[in-house]
Amino acid sequence: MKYFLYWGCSLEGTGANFLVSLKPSCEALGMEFEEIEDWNCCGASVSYAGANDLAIKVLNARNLAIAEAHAGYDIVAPCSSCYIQMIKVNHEIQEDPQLLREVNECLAEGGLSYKGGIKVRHIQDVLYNDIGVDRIRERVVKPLHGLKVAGYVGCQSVRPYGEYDSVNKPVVQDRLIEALGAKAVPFPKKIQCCGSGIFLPEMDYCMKLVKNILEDALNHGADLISTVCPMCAMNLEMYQDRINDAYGTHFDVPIVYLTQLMAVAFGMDLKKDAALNYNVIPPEGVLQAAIG
Amino acid sequence: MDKKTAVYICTGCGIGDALNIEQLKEEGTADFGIDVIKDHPFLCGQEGVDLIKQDIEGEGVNTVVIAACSHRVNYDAFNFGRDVIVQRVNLREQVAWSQAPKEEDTQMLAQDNLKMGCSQAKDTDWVQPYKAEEPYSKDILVVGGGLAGMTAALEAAKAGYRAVIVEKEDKLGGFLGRMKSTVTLPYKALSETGAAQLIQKVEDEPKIKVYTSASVEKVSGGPGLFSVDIKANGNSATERIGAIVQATGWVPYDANKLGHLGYGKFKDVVTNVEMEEMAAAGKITRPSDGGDVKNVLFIQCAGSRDPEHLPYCSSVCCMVSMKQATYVKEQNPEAVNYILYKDVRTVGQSEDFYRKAQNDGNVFIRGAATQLGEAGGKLFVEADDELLGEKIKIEDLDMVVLAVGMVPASRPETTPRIKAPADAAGADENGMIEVAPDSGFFANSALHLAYRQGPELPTLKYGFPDSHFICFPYETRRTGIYTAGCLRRPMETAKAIEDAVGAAMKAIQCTEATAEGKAVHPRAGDMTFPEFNMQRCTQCKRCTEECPFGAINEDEKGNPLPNPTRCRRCGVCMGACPERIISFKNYSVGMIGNMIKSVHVPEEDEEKPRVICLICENDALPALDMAGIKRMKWSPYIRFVPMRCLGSMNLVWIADSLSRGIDGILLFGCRHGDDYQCHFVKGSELANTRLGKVSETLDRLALESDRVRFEEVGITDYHRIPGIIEEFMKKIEEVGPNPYKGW
Amino acid sequence: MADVQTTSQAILVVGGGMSGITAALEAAEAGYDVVLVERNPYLGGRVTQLYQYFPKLCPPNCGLEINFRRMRQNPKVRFFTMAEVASISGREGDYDVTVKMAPRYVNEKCTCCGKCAEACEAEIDNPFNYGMDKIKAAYLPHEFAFPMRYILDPSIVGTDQGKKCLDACEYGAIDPDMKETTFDLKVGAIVWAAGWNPYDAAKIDYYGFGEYKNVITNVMMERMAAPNGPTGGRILRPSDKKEPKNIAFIQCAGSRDENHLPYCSGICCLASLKQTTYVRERKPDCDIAIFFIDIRALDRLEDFYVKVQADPKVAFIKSKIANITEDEGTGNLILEGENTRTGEQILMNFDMVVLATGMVPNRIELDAAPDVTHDEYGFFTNNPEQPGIYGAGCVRTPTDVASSVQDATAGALKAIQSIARR
Amino acid sequence: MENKVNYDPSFAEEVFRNVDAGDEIKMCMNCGVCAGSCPLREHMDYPPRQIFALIRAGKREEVLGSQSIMLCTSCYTCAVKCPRSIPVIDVMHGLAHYALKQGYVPRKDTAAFGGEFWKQVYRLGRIDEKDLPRRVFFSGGLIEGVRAMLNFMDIGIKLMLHRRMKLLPERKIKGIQSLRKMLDKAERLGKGGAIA
Repeated sequence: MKYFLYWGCSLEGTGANFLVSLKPSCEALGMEFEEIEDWNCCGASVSYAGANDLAIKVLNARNLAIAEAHAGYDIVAPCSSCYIQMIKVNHEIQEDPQLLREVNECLAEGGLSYKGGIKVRHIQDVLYNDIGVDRIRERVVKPLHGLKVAGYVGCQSVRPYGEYDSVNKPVVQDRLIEALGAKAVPFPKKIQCCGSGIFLPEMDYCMKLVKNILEDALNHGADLISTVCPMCAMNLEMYQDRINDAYGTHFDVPIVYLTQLMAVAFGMDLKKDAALNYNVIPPEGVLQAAIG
Repeated sequence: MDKKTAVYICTGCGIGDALNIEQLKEEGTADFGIDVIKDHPFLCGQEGVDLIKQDIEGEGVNTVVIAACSHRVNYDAFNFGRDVIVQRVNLREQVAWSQAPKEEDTQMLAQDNLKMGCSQAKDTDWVQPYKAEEPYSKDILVVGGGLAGMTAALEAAKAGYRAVIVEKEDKLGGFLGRMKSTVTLPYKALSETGAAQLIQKVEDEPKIKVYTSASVEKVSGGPGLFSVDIKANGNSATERIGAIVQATGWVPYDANKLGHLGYGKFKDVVTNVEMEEMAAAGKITRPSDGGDVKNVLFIQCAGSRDPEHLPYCSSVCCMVSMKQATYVKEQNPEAVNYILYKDVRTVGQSEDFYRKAQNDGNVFIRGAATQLGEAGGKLFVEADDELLGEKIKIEDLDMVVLAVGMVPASRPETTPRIKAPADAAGADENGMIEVAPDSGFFANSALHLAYRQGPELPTLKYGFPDSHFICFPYETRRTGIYTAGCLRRPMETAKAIEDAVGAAMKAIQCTEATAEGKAVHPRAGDMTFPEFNMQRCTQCKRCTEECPFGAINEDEKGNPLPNPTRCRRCGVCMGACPERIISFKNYSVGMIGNMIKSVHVPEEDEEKPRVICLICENDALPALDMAGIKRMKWSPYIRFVPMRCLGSMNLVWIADSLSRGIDGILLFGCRHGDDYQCHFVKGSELANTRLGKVSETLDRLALESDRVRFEEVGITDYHRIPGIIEEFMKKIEEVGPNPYKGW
Repeated sequence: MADVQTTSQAILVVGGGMSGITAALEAAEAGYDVVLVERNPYLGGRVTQLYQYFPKLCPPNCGLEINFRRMRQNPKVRFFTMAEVASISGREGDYDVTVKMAPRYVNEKCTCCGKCAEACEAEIDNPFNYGMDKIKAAYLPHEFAFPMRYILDPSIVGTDQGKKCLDACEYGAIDPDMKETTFDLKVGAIVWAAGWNPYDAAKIDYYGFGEYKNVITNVMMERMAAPNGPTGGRILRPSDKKEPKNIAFIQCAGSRDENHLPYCSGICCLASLKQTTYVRERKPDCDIAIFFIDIRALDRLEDFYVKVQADPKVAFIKSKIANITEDEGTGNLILEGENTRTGEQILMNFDMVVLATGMVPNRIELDAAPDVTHDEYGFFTNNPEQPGIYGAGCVRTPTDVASSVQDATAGALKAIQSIARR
Repeated sequence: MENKVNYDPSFAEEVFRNVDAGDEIKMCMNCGVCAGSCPLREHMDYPPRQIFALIRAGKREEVLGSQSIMLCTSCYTCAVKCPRSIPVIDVMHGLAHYALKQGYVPRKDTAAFGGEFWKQVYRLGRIDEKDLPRRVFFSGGLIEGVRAMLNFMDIGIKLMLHRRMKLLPERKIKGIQSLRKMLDKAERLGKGGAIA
């Protein structure tokens, strides 16, 4: 099955381990990816400070228009922020003909147009609904037996549209984790926001959110936390030292992408494919223990 | 007709295991002249039923005593048509399932039950339905020609019934005719009132006769037989009527009492009714100067939900204000409406209209107005904004609309006073006393009933002549008279229409049932009626005073004048009568007295007390069945006697029982008081009141007052029954045996 | 089995709850032939599962008893339980209806002696108590069941357990060979009074119904308070069967919410107010909080609101609760929200939570049916262009018992008019 | 007129007209579910519902100067629960955008971060993660910038060591010119206009 992969800016940088692990693990399941030619940033969630809403919509519509003009495959957006920005514009355009006209008026300035025919998908959606847990389970050669994973869903990968999972009690990530042979620990804070894109400027406030998430995961016995969002991964992993300083805690929890777990369970190379060496807090220990 | 009585004892469901059936057949039926006595292991089965049928057909049996399960089950199996009297005796729930098997006490209980049943069968006569000499009318009188009244008349006509509308104004329409628009299903936008079309339909309907500028001068008779005097435009007419729908509507709460909200002080403070009329007339302008209206503030619950004014919620005012806000915006799209509310109450699908009103940009503020004033020719309102958490001031208002509530047309301005009865407490120096709302003398004139108990329908506490029954909302305390629309309770137009249709249904049904000699709710279909043995009447007036439905009139000498078509067959009159002159064919003072007499009272030294429990057959009796089904156990010394209503309890039964050596009397009745459950409204309460007088009897017999007790037992109180009985039996034991035993 | 002869002068009433019973009886007592079909094995519908009515706090069985008596003595009404309408064809004055009857596996010979239940060892979730307890697979649906007759759960038919019941019955009332049957009716008008279902509270997933044991719904609370309920009338936390020290009622759980039911279900405010009195009666020191958006106590029901407000142990907090989490150790529930009157955050701990879930109408969904209209929420709309089928009660609008009765009485007259028009 | 809020509907009108999704707040029925679900509510001077109430009352200063409108993390927890389907996040972002345009700077750091973010999008078509923080830090001046930079040095180094921060030169997308034209047009056409 072929998809456009819209990986966005973060996956080339701070979220590189997501992209590195995503490609081989998903391709192993028969997915084929094509890049949207000359894609641009989605605007994430803070662009409002600089641009009006229409501009942010147009920004996303450009990517959709390019995709539509080419093969028209579903777009897979692994980054939650990219996903939400794109799917939101897509939804709104599809529901509001006036907005579609306005957007096209703007796109026309660059010789583009969009009809609204593209589907935007999250990577979890594709894995769960197009591939299915059975096929994933079949592909597993090194099941992650005994590994207790807190599947952190975050916000924007399921909200607000709930296209493929409950917005308040999501289960898809847990099902995927279980397909890899690991145990998905119950984890009420799995949908609590980590601070997302304003973590950096609002660090004092957001650290507490992350602290609560980490605490909840550990209290429920997690060995590590999995995510499907580069911002979540960044926020949860990179600030643990600071949180420890601020709150007197002792967090040292590995934060991995779901696709990294997949690559490991699929028996792929821990560095080249699973990109475990990209992680600042090393997950190798617990993972090695699981796969033996 | 001569009676040929057969007794059938079912031995199934554990009855045969618990009792000595042969002994029961012998001892339980002696003295009653029973012609056939049989038992069967499965009486309700085809074979058992056939056995009975054979005896009816072959032996000419016409009275059947079935000693088996509760009468509430297998009622269809044991129905042999109107010519065969069927008397059920409970040996299952009340004996086999709730008593120890094969005990002497259990056997005695079964025997007493059977004897009571045989006695009752003996005293039961075949029922002949009441048939008046005059022809019955099935026409419906509708008092009030507003939305509800017109709808009731039209809907009755559509079902083939003639209707007569009496409207006090010179034209039909009521408040509906004065409205600009309505809000109704599906609550997305304003709708036309449809008043003109409705009036046209009524006027074009040949089955409807309309009197305008008219009033009802007098209603006499009863359902099917009402004679209604109408005065219209100075002329008089008399109509023969089957049943009545009163739909006299409502009046707005008197805003003059709302001076604190500026009414009467500022010209631009108006009521929602005034606003509606202004809108209907064409344009909403400032009353003070005729100026344009831009900023309007609506004060919700103006006088409503306020213990000083109308404690209840008028339920329509939220939507009315939203509707009127729409008028303001239609007139001037730049207008700003503020709606100051306590709770927004748009129930059901009408929540959609709230959403519409919000989407239109109306400003909803939760809070209470604290002050209202004028500055520079404009009004201002100060209030507490509960959700902003601050005191606020809204200025530059062109108009303030007070959303006043609905007062039923039946409610008098001031509580009327009438001449007090001789022994009434609280009479003034002129012998006058305040009328209670639940009296027929309370409500404003609308019907002028020529009834002993007053000219109008008794009302509830705010003057609504509504029923107090949740599951039977159309019942009033005057048979064949139903209320509809906002007279009954404040309601929006959609509800008022349904209400009127329902009231028409009840009125039609009443005429049909009455013509067949049948009772209406709650003893629907009952064809018995009370007969008065006038020779022995002492004109004590208890029956005419106590009938909960005002069915009995009185001549000038105080003789009761029964109106059988008004009767609900509760038997309260029978219970009230000290001379025992009132009887039904299958229910009388003598019959119950004989049943009680058939209970064997053991000698004192046998140490087997006997208690008679008079039990309401609608609530307590099913509860007793349930206790049996649950296999709960209770004392074998108690004998249950079912009553149509505890209000039909006659004190003579208590006196006779006690003088025969019965040790205690227990009464199981419904809850009375404000939240009464008695479907004869007053029955349970009257029984309790009468019980107050039983102390005279007890004193006369020198007996302890503990021997007689009233217990409220609701239908779901079965789990309490064994406890209540146990506790009472303990008390009886403490008090000791009745000294009259063996007399 | 059902030998039902009707003519186009007869009225069919679909649904044997309060509305259906009322419509049937009101029409029958005016002299019309009525056939009533009810899906449950007993009549009475939802109200049989209520403990008390507001505002009088009286038991629904009292009014039902009167209605059942009306039905017992009126040959004009015939009723069928476990029966559903399968199809309707024709038009006003001339409908052909097919009714499908599910097998009860107990015939009319049943005397209600209870021997089958005694013999049966298999248990099923008790549907009458919303699965809060178990009942024998041969059972009387409830003590006040009308008609009073046992039923065998299909799961034991043809099994050893079914055989045990068969052997235990002395009256030949157990019939394992009973099959689904159908019969046809000719009627002139139809009253649709199929009632409602509680909104599936699990769909409001952030309240954790189905996940947290101590979150229950208002209909479950009714059963809990009833003496014949799963706890014998005691109000107990499902998790540990302890008496709660404090209880939260969450209003508009699903209602007035565009994510769930955009309309107001009309009765839930009063239902919760009523249920506070259940709690108070049993446990005078239990603290109660009612979380609401608006309290909707129409007309004289306001008095009841005022009465409950006077209870110092009942707090009214204006807030739509935003989230519930469970304290895993205690099973207590942590409620989050905003107190909109003070602007303060709510972070409160309760032993038990009652969700005031709303009403979902049962719409006409048949393989074959004449054109009937529903509004966007599934409520039946009486279509003046298509007379002959009339909605009554909660299928038309979410409403309380008194209004359902009022509406059903109106529905009876509408049906009579359809017949009169012929 | 002490301590009384004078209701002024003109601000609500201003919001309805100029703020993205601003007119949706008319539907608010003050249930408070938004405020109750917000992860940063304890840091907000006025949680969303209160913002709406202030707009209703016409408290312009309080709303446009509110910290809350820039504390939205865009988690959509409130939006998915709002019983009236108000897109609370769009409203908060719209208000923040409008406030900044009107010269209010409710949250300095977030405003700087968002502002630089957009500038970079406009300049490159993409975000350069090593460059964005630098620009944000230095937007408040050199000294502050150096201090902030040093403060984040550890994280930067760790990321670099783990191949998640590459020191490559800035790279524009190919179609940057046409993208800018589109965005320019959108800024002219869109509600509330662009920030000057």
